[in-house]
Amino acid sequence: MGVRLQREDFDIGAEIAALSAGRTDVGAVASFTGICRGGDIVAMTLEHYPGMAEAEIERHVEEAQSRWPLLGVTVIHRHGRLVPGDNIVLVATASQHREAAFAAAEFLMDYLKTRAPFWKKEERAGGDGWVEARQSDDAAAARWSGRRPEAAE
Amino acid sequence: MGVRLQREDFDIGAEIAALSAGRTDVGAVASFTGICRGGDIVAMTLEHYPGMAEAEIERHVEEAQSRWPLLGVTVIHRHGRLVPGDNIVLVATASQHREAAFAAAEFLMDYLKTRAPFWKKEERAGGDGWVEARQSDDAAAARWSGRRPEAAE
Amino acid sequence: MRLLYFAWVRERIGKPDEEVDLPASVRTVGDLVAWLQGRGEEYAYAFENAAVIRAAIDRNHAKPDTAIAGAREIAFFPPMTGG
Amino acid sequence: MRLLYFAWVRERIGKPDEEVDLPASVRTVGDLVAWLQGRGEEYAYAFENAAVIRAAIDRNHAKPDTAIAGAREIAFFPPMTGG
Repeated sequence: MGVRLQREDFDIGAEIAALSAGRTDVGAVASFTGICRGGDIVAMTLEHYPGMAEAEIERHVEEAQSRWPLLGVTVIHRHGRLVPGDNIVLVATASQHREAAFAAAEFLMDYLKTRAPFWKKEERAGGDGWVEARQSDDAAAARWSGRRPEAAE
Repeated sequence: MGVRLQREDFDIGAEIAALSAGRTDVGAVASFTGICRGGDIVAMTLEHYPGMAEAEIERHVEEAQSRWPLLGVTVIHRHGRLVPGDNIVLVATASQHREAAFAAAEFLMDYLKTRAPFWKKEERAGGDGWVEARQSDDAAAARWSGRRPEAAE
Repeated sequence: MRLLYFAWVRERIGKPDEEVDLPASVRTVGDLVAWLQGRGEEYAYAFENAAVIRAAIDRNHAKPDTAIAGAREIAFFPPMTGG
Repeated sequence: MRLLYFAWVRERIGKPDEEVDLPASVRTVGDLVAWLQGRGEEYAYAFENAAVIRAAIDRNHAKPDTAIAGAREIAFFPPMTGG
Protein backbone atom coordinates (compact mmCIF):
# COMPACT_ATOMS: atom_id res chain seq x y z
CA MET A 1 0.00 0.00 0.00
CA GLY A 2 1.12 3.54 -0.60
CA VAL A 3 3.70 5.29 -2.71
CA ARG A 4 7.40 4.51 -2.52
CA LEU A 5 10.39 5.88 -4.42
CA GLN A 6 13.46 3.75 -3.93
CA ARG A 7 16.72 2.57 -5.46
CA GLU A 8 16.10 -1.07 -4.52
CA ASP A 9 14.15 -3.63 -6.48
CA PHE A 10 10.67 -4.67 -5.34
CA ASP A 11 8.89 -8.00 -4.84
CA ILE A 12 5.92 -7.98 -7.21
CA GLY A 13 4.26 -11.07 -5.78
CA ALA A 14 4.50 -9.76 -2.21
CA GLU A 15 3.10 -6.35 -3.20
CA ILE A 16 0.15 -7.89 -5.04
CA ALA A 17 -0.54 -10.31 -2.16
CA ALA A 18 -0.43 -7.46 0.37
CA LEU A 19 -3.37 -5.73 -1.35
CA SER A 20 -5.76 -8.57 -0.50
CA ALA A 21 -4.11 -10.05 2.60
CA GLY A 22 -6.38 -10.45 5.62
CA ARG A 23 -9.54 -9.28 3.86
CA THR A 24 -12.14 -10.89 1.63
CA ASP A 25 -13.70 -7.87 -0.07
CA VAL A 26 -11.04 -7.66 -2.81
CA GLY A 27 -12.10 -9.51 -5.95
CA ALA A 28 -9.66 -8.01 -8.43
CA VAL A 29 -6.01 -6.96 -8.39
CA ALA A 30 -4.48 -5.45 -11.51
CA SER A 31 -0.77 -4.81 -11.75
CA PHE A 32 1.66 -3.27 -14.15
CA THR A 33 5.42 -3.74 -14.08
CA GLY A 34 7.66 -1.56 -16.21
CA ILE A 35 10.99 -3.16 -17.07
CA CYS A 36 14.19 -1.65 -18.51
CA ARG A 37 14.49 -2.88 -22.10
CA GLY A 38 17.76 -3.74 -23.81
CA GLY A 39 18.60 -3.43 -27.47
CA ASP A 40 21.16 -0.69 -27.93
CA ILE A 41 20.83 0.54 -24.35
CA VAL A 42 23.59 -0.44 -21.93
CA ALA A 43 21.92 1.14 -18.92
CA MET A 44 19.70 4.02 -17.94
CA THR A 45 19.64 6.41 -15.04
CA LEU A 46 16.37 7.69 -13.65
CA GLU A 47 16.53 11.07 -11.98
CA HIS A 48 13.57 12.34 -9.98
CA TYR A 49 12.58 15.41 -8.03
CA PRO A 50 12.55 14.13 -4.44
CA GLY A 51 9.56 15.37 -2.50
CA MET A 52 7.70 16.57 -5.57
CA ALA A 53 7.61 13.09 -7.14
CA GLU A 54 6.09 11.51 -4.01
CA ALA A 55 3.59 14.37 -3.56
CA GLU A 56 2.51 14.31 -7.21
CA ILE A 57 2.10 10.54 -7.30
CA GLU A 58 0.13 10.65 -4.02
CA ARG A 59 -2.14 13.27 -5.56
CA HIS A 60 -2.76 11.07 -8.60
CA VAL A 61 -3.45 8.06 -6.39
CA GLU A 62 -6.08 10.18 -4.60
CA GLU A 63 -7.48 11.22 -7.95
CA ALA A 64 -7.71 7.53 -8.99
CA GLN A 65 -9.44 6.72 -5.69
CA SER A 66 -12.00 9.43 -6.34
CA ARG A 67 -12.66 8.18 -9.87
CA TRP A 68 -12.91 4.46 -9.17
CA PRO A 69 -14.01 2.36 -6.17
CA LEU A 70 -10.55 1.15 -5.13
CA LEU A 71 -9.71 -0.92 -2.08
CA GLY A 72 -5.96 -0.38 -2.30
CA VAL A 73 -3.22 1.10 -4.46
CA THR A 74 0.53 0.53 -4.44
CA VAL A 75 2.99 2.54 -6.54
CA ILE A 76 6.71 1.82 -6.38
CA HIS A 77 9.08 3.72 -8.65
CA ARG A 78 12.80 3.10 -8.69
CA HIS A 79 15.45 5.73 -9.36
CA GLY A 80 19.17 5.56 -10.01
CA ARG A 81 21.02 3.43 -12.53
CA LEU A 82 19.17 0.46 -14.02
CA VAL A 83 20.28 -2.13 -16.56
CA PRO A 84 18.18 -4.05 -19.10
CA GLY A 85 15.96 -6.56 -17.35
CA ASP A 86 15.68 -4.47 -14.16
CA ASN A 87 12.26 -3.58 -12.86
CA ILE A 88 11.52 0.17 -13.01
CA VAL A 89 8.00 0.74 -11.78
CA LEU A 90 5.12 -1.20 -10.25
CA VAL A 91 1.51 -0.11 -10.03
CA ALA A 92 -0.96 -2.45 -8.34
CA THR A 93 -4.62 -1.68 -7.75
CA ALA A 94 -7.28 -3.59 -5.84
CA SER A 95 -11.04 -3.37 -6.20
CA GLN A 96 -14.16 -5.50 -5.97
CA HIS A 97 -14.34 -5.79 -9.75
CA ARG A 98 -11.87 -5.81 -12.60
CA GLU A 99 -13.04 -2.70 -14.45
CA ALA A 100 -11.97 -0.31 -11.67
CA ALA A 101 -8.70 -2.13 -11.01
CA PHE A 102 -7.66 -2.06 -14.68
CA ALA A 103 -8.76 1.54 -15.30
CA ALA A 104 -6.96 2.89 -12.23
CA ALA A 105 -3.73 1.03 -13.07
CA GLU A 106 -3.77 2.41 -16.62
CA PHE A 107 -4.56 5.92 -15.40
CA LEU A 108 -1.64 5.86 -12.96
CA MET A 109 0.79 4.42 -15.51
CA ASP A 110 -0.21 7.02 -18.09
CA TYR A 111 0.51 9.69 -15.49
CA LEU A 112 3.81 8.16 -14.38
CA LYS A 113 5.03 7.80 -17.96
CA THR A 114 4.27 11.38 -18.98
CA ARG A 115 3.90 13.92 -16.22
CA ALA A 116 5.60 12.56 -13.12
CA PRO A 117 8.87 14.39 -12.38
CA PHE A 118 11.25 11.74 -13.64
CA TRP A 119 13.92 12.07 -16.32
CA LYS A 120 15.62 9.23 -18.07
CA LYS A 121 19.20 9.24 -19.34
CA GLU A 122 20.26 6.36 -21.52
CA GLU A 123 23.76 4.95 -21.86
CA ARG A 124 24.35 3.67 -25.37
CA ALA A 125 27.42 2.38 -27.14
CA GLY A 126 27.57 5.72 -28.97
CA GLY A 127 27.32 7.82 -25.82
CA ASP A 128 24.81 9.02 -23.24
CA GLY A 129 21.68 11.02 -23.82
CA TRP A 130 18.52 12.25 -22.15
CA VAL A 131 15.34 10.68 -23.47
CA GLU A 132 12.86 13.06 -25.07
CA ALA A 133 9.15 12.98 -24.19
CA ARG A 134 7.13 10.59 -26.34
CA GLN A 135 4.10 12.00 -28.12
CA SER A 136 2.17 8.72 -27.91
CA ASP A 137 2.61 8.80 -24.13
CA ASP A 138 1.21 12.32 -23.99
CA ALA A 139 -1.75 11.18 -26.07
CA ALA A 140 -2.36 8.27 -23.69
CA ALA A 141 -2.32 10.58 -20.68
CA ALA A 142 -4.62 13.07 -22.42
CA ARG A 143 -7.32 10.36 -22.59
CA TRP A 144 -8.06 11.00 -18.93
CA SER A 145 -8.44 14.76 -19.21
CA GLY A 146 -11.90 16.23 -19.56
CA ARG A 147 -13.72 13.26 -18.11
CA ARG A 148 -13.87 15.11 -14.83
CA PRO A 149 -12.94 18.68 -15.71
CA GLU A 150 -12.95 19.86 -12.11
CA ALA A 151 -10.15 17.43 -11.34
CA ALA A 152 -7.91 18.44 -14.23
CA GLU A 153 -4.48 19.75 -13.44
CA MET B 1 3.71 -19.09 -20.34
CA GLY B 2 0.71 -20.89 -21.69
CA VAL B 3 -2.71 -21.87 -20.47
CA ARG B 4 -3.27 -23.97 -17.37
CA LEU B 5 -6.40 -25.20 -15.65
CA GLN B 6 -5.70 -26.54 -12.20
CA ARG B 7 -7.08 -27.07 -8.70
CA GLU B 8 -3.94 -25.77 -7.02
CA ASP B 9 -3.11 -22.16 -6.23
CA PHE B 10 -0.55 -20.28 -8.33
CA ASP B 11 2.48 -18.09 -7.55
CA ILE B 12 1.71 -14.68 -9.06
CA GLY B 13 5.21 -13.26 -8.60
CA ALA B 14 6.84 -16.29 -10.21
CA GLU B 15 4.43 -16.22 -13.16
CA ILE B 16 5.03 -12.51 -13.80
CA ALA B 17 8.80 -12.92 -13.45
CA ALA B 18 8.79 -15.87 -15.89
CA LEU B 19 7.42 -13.64 -18.66
CA SER B 20 10.56 -11.49 -18.74
CA ALA B 21 13.18 -13.92 -17.40
CA GLY B 22 16.28 -14.31 -19.55
CA ARG B 23 15.28 -11.67 -22.09
CA THR B 24 15.52 -7.89 -22.30
CA ASP B 25 12.92 -7.08 -24.95
CA VAL B 26 10.00 -7.06 -22.48
CA GLY B 27 9.26 -3.55 -21.23
CA ALA B 28 5.79 -4.10 -19.82
CA VAL B 29 4.00 -6.86 -17.92
CA ALA B 30 0.35 -6.42 -17.00
CA SER B 31 -1.39 -8.86 -14.71
CA PHE B 32 -4.82 -9.48 -13.36
CA THR B 33 -5.68 -11.68 -10.41
CA GLY B 34 -9.28 -12.62 -9.70
CA ILE B 35 -9.95 -13.48 -6.07
CA CYS B 36 -12.93 -15.18 -4.39
CA ARG B 37 -14.81 -12.50 -2.44
CA GLY B 38 -16.53 -13.08 0.90
CA GLY B 39 -19.59 -11.33 2.22
CA ASP B 40 -22.44 -13.82 2.40
CA ILE B 41 -20.56 -16.46 0.43
CA VAL B 42 -19.09 -19.36 2.41
CA ALA B 43 -17.40 -20.94 -0.60
CA MET B 44 -17.83 -21.43 -4.30
CA THR B 45 -17.24 -24.31 -6.65
CA LEU B 46 -16.02 -23.70 -10.17
CA GLU B 47 -17.00 -26.34 -12.68
CA HIS B 48 -15.43 -26.34 -16.14
CA TYR B 49 -15.66 -28.31 -19.37
CA PRO B 50 -12.29 -30.07 -19.48
CA GLY B 51 -10.75 -29.99 -22.92
CA MET B 52 -13.09 -27.32 -24.24
CA ALA B 53 -11.99 -24.76 -21.62
CA GLU B 54 -8.29 -25.17 -22.49
CA ALA B 55 -8.97 -25.11 -26.24
CA GLU B 56 -11.20 -22.04 -26.03
CA ILE B 57 -8.76 -20.12 -23.83
CA GLU B 58 -5.87 -21.05 -26.15
CA ARG B 59 -7.88 -19.75 -29.09
CA HIS B 60 -8.48 -16.43 -27.32
CA VAL B 61 -4.80 -16.16 -26.41
CA GLU B 62 -4.01 -16.59 -30.11
CA GLU B 63 -6.61 -13.95 -30.93
CA ALA B 64 -4.96 -11.57 -28.42
CA GLN B 65 -1.56 -12.30 -29.97
CA SER B 66 -2.91 -11.40 -33.41
CA ARG B 67 -4.43 -8.15 -32.16
CA TRP B 68 -1.52 -6.87 -30.08
CA PRO B 69 2.27 -7.28 -30.27
CA LEU B 70 2.68 -9.59 -27.28
CA LEU B 71 5.88 -11.24 -26.11
CA GLY B 72 4.20 -13.68 -23.75
CA VAL B 73 0.87 -14.61 -22.20
CA THR B 74 0.05 -16.73 -19.17
CA VAL B 75 -3.49 -17.75 -18.19
CA ILE B 76 -4.10 -19.89 -15.11
CA HIS B 77 -7.65 -20.70 -14.07
CA ARG B 78 -8.48 -22.73 -11.01
CA HIS B 79 -11.43 -25.08 -10.68
CA GLY B 80 -12.97 -26.93 -7.75
CA ARG B 81 -14.01 -25.53 -4.38
CA LEU B 82 -12.62 -22.13 -3.37
CA VAL B 83 -13.17 -20.08 -0.24
CA PRO B 84 -13.10 -16.27 0.18
CA GLY B 85 -9.58 -14.95 -0.24
CA ASP B 86 -8.53 -17.76 -2.61
CA ASN B 87 -7.07 -16.84 -5.98
CA ILE B 88 -9.32 -17.87 -8.89
CA VAL B 89 -7.68 -16.70 -12.09
CA LEU B 90 -4.45 -15.09 -13.27
CA VAL B 91 -3.84 -13.41 -16.60
CA ALA B 92 -0.39 -11.97 -17.26
CA THR B 93 0.70 -10.39 -20.54
CA ALA B 94 4.11 -9.16 -21.68
CA SER B 95 4.90 -6.66 -24.39
CA GLN B 96 7.37 -3.95 -25.29
CA HIS B 97 4.93 -1.24 -24.24
CA ARG B 98 2.14 -0.91 -21.73
CA GLU B 99 -0.75 -0.29 -24.12
CA ALA B 100 -0.62 -3.79 -25.65
CA ALA B 101 -0.05 -5.51 -22.30
CA PHE B 102 -3.03 -3.80 -20.66
CA ALA B 103 -5.37 -4.23 -23.63
CA ALA B 104 -4.61 -7.94 -24.01
CA ALA B 105 -5.06 -8.63 -20.29
CA GLU B 106 -8.44 -6.87 -20.30
CA PHE B 107 -9.51 -8.66 -23.46
CA LEU B 108 -8.66 -12.06 -21.98
CA MET B 109 -10.34 -11.31 -18.66
CA ASP B 110 -13.50 -10.11 -20.40
CA TYR B 111 -13.54 -13.39 -22.29
CA LEU B 112 -12.84 -15.54 -19.23
CA LYS B 113 -15.55 -13.82 -17.20
CA THR B 114 -18.27 -14.19 -19.81
CA ARG B 115 -17.80 -16.85 -22.43
CA ALA B 116 -15.27 -19.37 -21.14
CA PRO B 117 -16.94 -22.68 -20.23
CA PHE B 118 -16.93 -22.23 -16.46
CA TRP B 119 -19.88 -22.31 -14.08
CA LYS B 120 -19.87 -21.01 -10.57
CA LYS B 121 -21.93 -22.42 -7.70
CA GLU B 122 -22.01 -20.45 -4.50
CA GLU B 123 -22.46 -21.82 -1.00
CA ARG B 124 -24.36 -19.36 1.18
CA ALA B 125 -25.78 -19.57 4.66
CA GLY B 126 -29.22 -19.89 3.07
CA GLY B 127 -28.20 -22.69 0.68
CA ASP B 128 -26.33 -23.31 -2.53
CA GLY B 129 -27.03 -21.80 -5.93
CA TRP B 130 -25.62 -21.45 -9.41
CA VAL B 131 -24.56 -17.93 -10.33
CA GLU B 132 -26.42 -16.33 -13.23
CA ALA B 133 -24.58 -14.55 -16.04
CA ARG B 134 -23.95 -10.84 -15.36
CA GLN B 135 -25.15 -8.38 -17.96
CA SER B 136 -22.31 -5.92 -17.24
CA ASP B 137 -19.83 -8.70 -17.97
CA ASP B 138 -21.49 -9.40 -21.29
CA ALA B 139 -21.32 -5.68 -22.11
CA ALA B 140 -17.60 -5.62 -21.26
CA ALA B 141 -16.92 -8.60 -23.52
CA ALA B 142 -18.99 -7.04 -26.34
CA ARG B 143 -16.56 -4.08 -26.41
CA TRP B 144 -14.12 -6.27 -28.31
CA SER B 145 -16.55 -7.39 -31.00
CA GLY B 146 -16.59 -5.56 -34.28
CA ARG B 147 -13.14 -4.06 -33.93
CA ARG B 148 -11.88 -6.83 -36.16
CA PRO B 149 -15.02 -8.29 -37.70
CA GLU B 150 -13.16 -11.12 -39.42
CA ALA B 151 -12.00 -12.38 -36.03
CA ALA B 152 -15.39 -12.36 -34.36
CA GLU B 153 -16.76 -15.63 -33.10
CA MET C 1 -22.86 -40.41 -29.40
CA ARG C 2 -21.57 -39.04 -26.12
CA LEU C 3 -23.59 -36.37 -24.33
CA LEU C 4 -22.12 -34.19 -21.58
CA TYR C 5 -24.00 -32.04 -19.09
CA PHE C 6 -22.62 -29.26 -16.91
CA ALA C 7 -23.69 -27.19 -13.90
CA TRP C 8 -27.43 -27.25 -13.20
CA VAL C 9 -28.16 -29.12 -16.43
CA ARG C 10 -26.01 -31.93 -15.02
CA GLU C 11 -27.64 -31.69 -11.61
CA ARG C 12 -31.18 -31.79 -13.00
CA ILE C 13 -30.49 -34.73 -15.29
CA GLY C 14 -28.59 -36.45 -12.52
CA LYS C 15 -25.52 -37.51 -14.47
CA PRO C 16 -22.48 -35.83 -16.00
CA ASP C 17 -22.50 -37.77 -19.26
CA GLU C 18 -24.04 -40.66 -21.14
CA GLU C 19 -23.89 -42.55 -24.43
CA VAL C 20 -27.01 -42.40 -26.60
CA ASP C 21 -28.18 -43.89 -29.89
CA LEU C 22 -30.13 -41.26 -31.76
CA PRO C 23 -32.93 -41.91 -34.25
CA ALA C 24 -32.12 -40.68 -37.76
CA SER C 25 -34.76 -37.97 -37.43
CA VAL C 26 -32.57 -36.10 -34.90
CA ARG C 27 -30.50 -33.92 -37.23
CA THR C 28 -29.80 -30.68 -35.35
CA VAL C 29 -29.00 -29.50 -31.84
CA GLY C 30 -32.59 -28.33 -31.57
CA ASP C 31 -33.88 -31.77 -32.60
CA LEU C 32 -31.65 -33.33 -29.96
CA VAL C 33 -33.02 -31.04 -27.24
CA ALA C 34 -36.58 -31.96 -28.24
CA TRP C 35 -35.67 -35.65 -28.21
CA LEU C 36 -34.05 -35.35 -24.77
CA GLN C 37 -37.09 -33.49 -23.38
CA GLY C 38 -39.13 -36.60 -24.12
CA ARG C 39 -36.79 -38.95 -22.26
CA GLY C 40 -38.25 -38.41 -18.80
CA GLU C 41 -39.04 -36.00 -16.03
CA GLU C 42 -35.45 -35.12 -15.22
CA TYR C 43 -34.73 -34.20 -18.86
CA ALA C 44 -37.96 -32.24 -19.18
CA TYR C 45 -36.91 -30.31 -16.05
CA ALA C 46 -33.35 -29.69 -17.30
CA PHE C 47 -34.60 -28.42 -20.66
CA GLU C 48 -37.81 -26.73 -19.45
CA ASN C 49 -36.40 -23.37 -20.54
CA ALA C 50 -34.44 -24.63 -23.53
CA ALA C 51 -33.78 -21.11 -24.85
CA VAL C 52 -31.24 -20.39 -22.10
CA ILE C 53 -29.28 -23.61 -22.55
CA ARG C 54 -26.09 -23.52 -24.61
CA ALA C 55 -24.64 -26.38 -26.60
CA ALA C 56 -21.21 -27.35 -27.93
CA ILE C 57 -20.44 -29.92 -30.59
CA ASP C 58 -17.01 -31.48 -30.22
CA ARG C 59 -16.05 -28.57 -27.95
CA ASN C 60 -17.18 -25.79 -30.29
CA HIS C 61 -20.17 -23.63 -29.52
CA ALA C 62 -23.23 -24.63 -31.56
CA LYS C 63 -26.66 -23.15 -32.24
CA PRO C 64 -30.06 -24.91 -32.24
CA ASP C 65 -29.98 -25.23 -36.04
CA THR C 66 -26.42 -26.62 -36.16
CA ALA C 67 -26.33 -30.09 -37.74
CA ILE C 68 -25.04 -32.85 -35.47
CA ALA C 69 -23.98 -35.28 -38.18
CA GLY C 70 -20.52 -36.67 -37.44
CA ALA C 71 -20.40 -35.31 -33.89
CA ARG C 72 -18.65 -37.44 -31.31
CA GLU C 73 -19.43 -35.32 -28.23
CA ILE C 74 -22.29 -32.89 -27.62
CA ALA C 75 -22.44 -30.86 -24.42
CA PHE C 76 -25.31 -28.91 -22.85
CA PHE C 77 -24.81 -26.24 -20.21
CA PRO C 78 -26.21 -22.99 -18.81
CA PRO C 79 -24.76 -19.60 -19.80
CA MET C 80 -21.15 -19.45 -18.63
CA THR C 81 -20.43 -17.53 -15.44
CA GLY C 82 -16.67 -17.38 -15.65
CA GLY C 83 -13.96 -17.08 -13.08
CA MET D 1 15.29 31.65 -2.64
CA ARG D 2 16.34 28.10 -3.48
CA LEU D 3 16.58 27.07 -7.11
CA LEU D 4 16.71 23.42 -8.20
CA TYR D 5 17.74 22.05 -11.58
CA PHE D 6 17.11 18.59 -12.98
CA ALA D 7 18.31 16.42 -15.87
CA TRP D 8 20.02 18.36 -18.69
CA VAL D 9 19.12 21.71 -17.15
CA ARG D 10 21.21 20.63 -14.13
CA GLU D 11 24.00 19.34 -16.35
CA ARG D 12 24.19 22.52 -18.45
CA ILE D 13 24.18 24.84 -15.43
CA GLY D 14 26.64 22.57 -13.68
CA LYS D 15 24.95 22.36 -10.29
CA PRO D 16 21.85 20.71 -8.84
CA ASP D 17 20.74 23.67 -6.74
CA GLU D 18 21.69 27.11 -5.45
CA GLU D 19 20.47 29.96 -3.24
CA VAL D 20 19.81 33.26 -5.01
CA ASP D 21 18.75 36.77 -4.01
CA LEU D 22 16.41 38.11 -6.63
CA PRO D 23 15.92 41.76 -7.55
CA ALA D 24 12.39 43.04 -6.87
CA SER D 25 11.76 43.32 -10.60
CA VAL D 26 11.69 39.52 -10.93
CA ARG D 27 8.02 38.81 -10.30
CA THR D 28 7.12 35.74 -12.40
CA VAL D 29 8.63 32.45 -13.49
CA GLY D 30 9.24 34.05 -16.91
CA ASP D 31 11.05 37.00 -15.29
CA LEU D 32 13.20 34.52 -13.36
CA VAL D 33 14.14 32.64 -16.54
CA ALA D 34 15.14 35.92 -18.22
CA TRP D 35 17.18 36.90 -15.17
CA LEU D 36 18.92 33.51 -15.09
CA GLN D 37 19.71 33.71 -18.84
CA GLY D 38 21.78 36.80 -18.06
CA ARG D 39 23.86 35.13 -15.35
CA GLY D 40 26.43 33.53 -17.65
CA GLU D 41 27.13 31.21 -20.52
CA GLU D 42 26.03 28.06 -18.74
CA TYR D 43 22.64 29.59 -17.86
CA ALA D 44 22.20 30.98 -21.37
CA TYR D 45 22.89 27.45 -22.68
CA ALA D 46 20.50 25.78 -20.24
CA PHE D 47 17.69 28.22 -21.09
CA GLU D 48 18.49 28.72 -24.78
CA ASN D 49 15.17 27.12 -25.69
CA ALA D 50 13.21 28.36 -22.68
CA ALA D 51 9.86 27.32 -24.18
CA VAL D 52 10.56 23.63 -23.56
CA ILE D 53 11.64 24.04 -19.94
CA ARG D 54 9.11 23.34 -17.21
CA ALA D 55 9.03 24.96 -13.80
CA ALA D 56 7.62 24.09 -10.38
CA ILE D 57 7.09 26.44 -7.45
CA ASP D 58 7.22 24.70 -4.10
CA ARG D 59 6.72 21.39 -5.90
CA ASN D 60 3.67 22.44 -7.91
CA HIS D 61 3.82 22.90 -11.65
CA ALA D 62 3.95 26.57 -12.66
CA LYS D 63 3.62 28.54 -15.89
CA PRO D 64 5.79 31.43 -17.15
CA ASP D 65 3.25 33.99 -15.91
CA THR D 66 2.92 32.42 -12.43
CA ALA D 67 3.95 34.87 -9.69
CA ILE D 68 6.87 33.74 -7.57
CA ALA D 69 6.13 35.89 -4.52
CA GLY D 70 6.45 33.83 -1.33
CA ALA D 71 8.10 30.85 -3.08
CA ARG D 72 10.71 28.96 -1.09
CA GLU D 73 11.84 26.56 -3.83
CA ILE D 74 11.64 26.92 -7.60
CA ALA D 75 12.70 24.06 -9.87
CA PHE D 76 13.50 24.00 -13.59
CA PHE D 77 13.56 20.84 -15.65
CA PRO D 78 12.97 19.42 -19.14
CA PRO D 79 9.68 17.71 -20.07
CA MET D 80 9.30 14.63 -17.90
CA THR D 81 10.16 11.27 -19.46
CA GLY D 82 8.71 8.97 -16.82
CA GLY D 83 9.51 5.45 -15.77
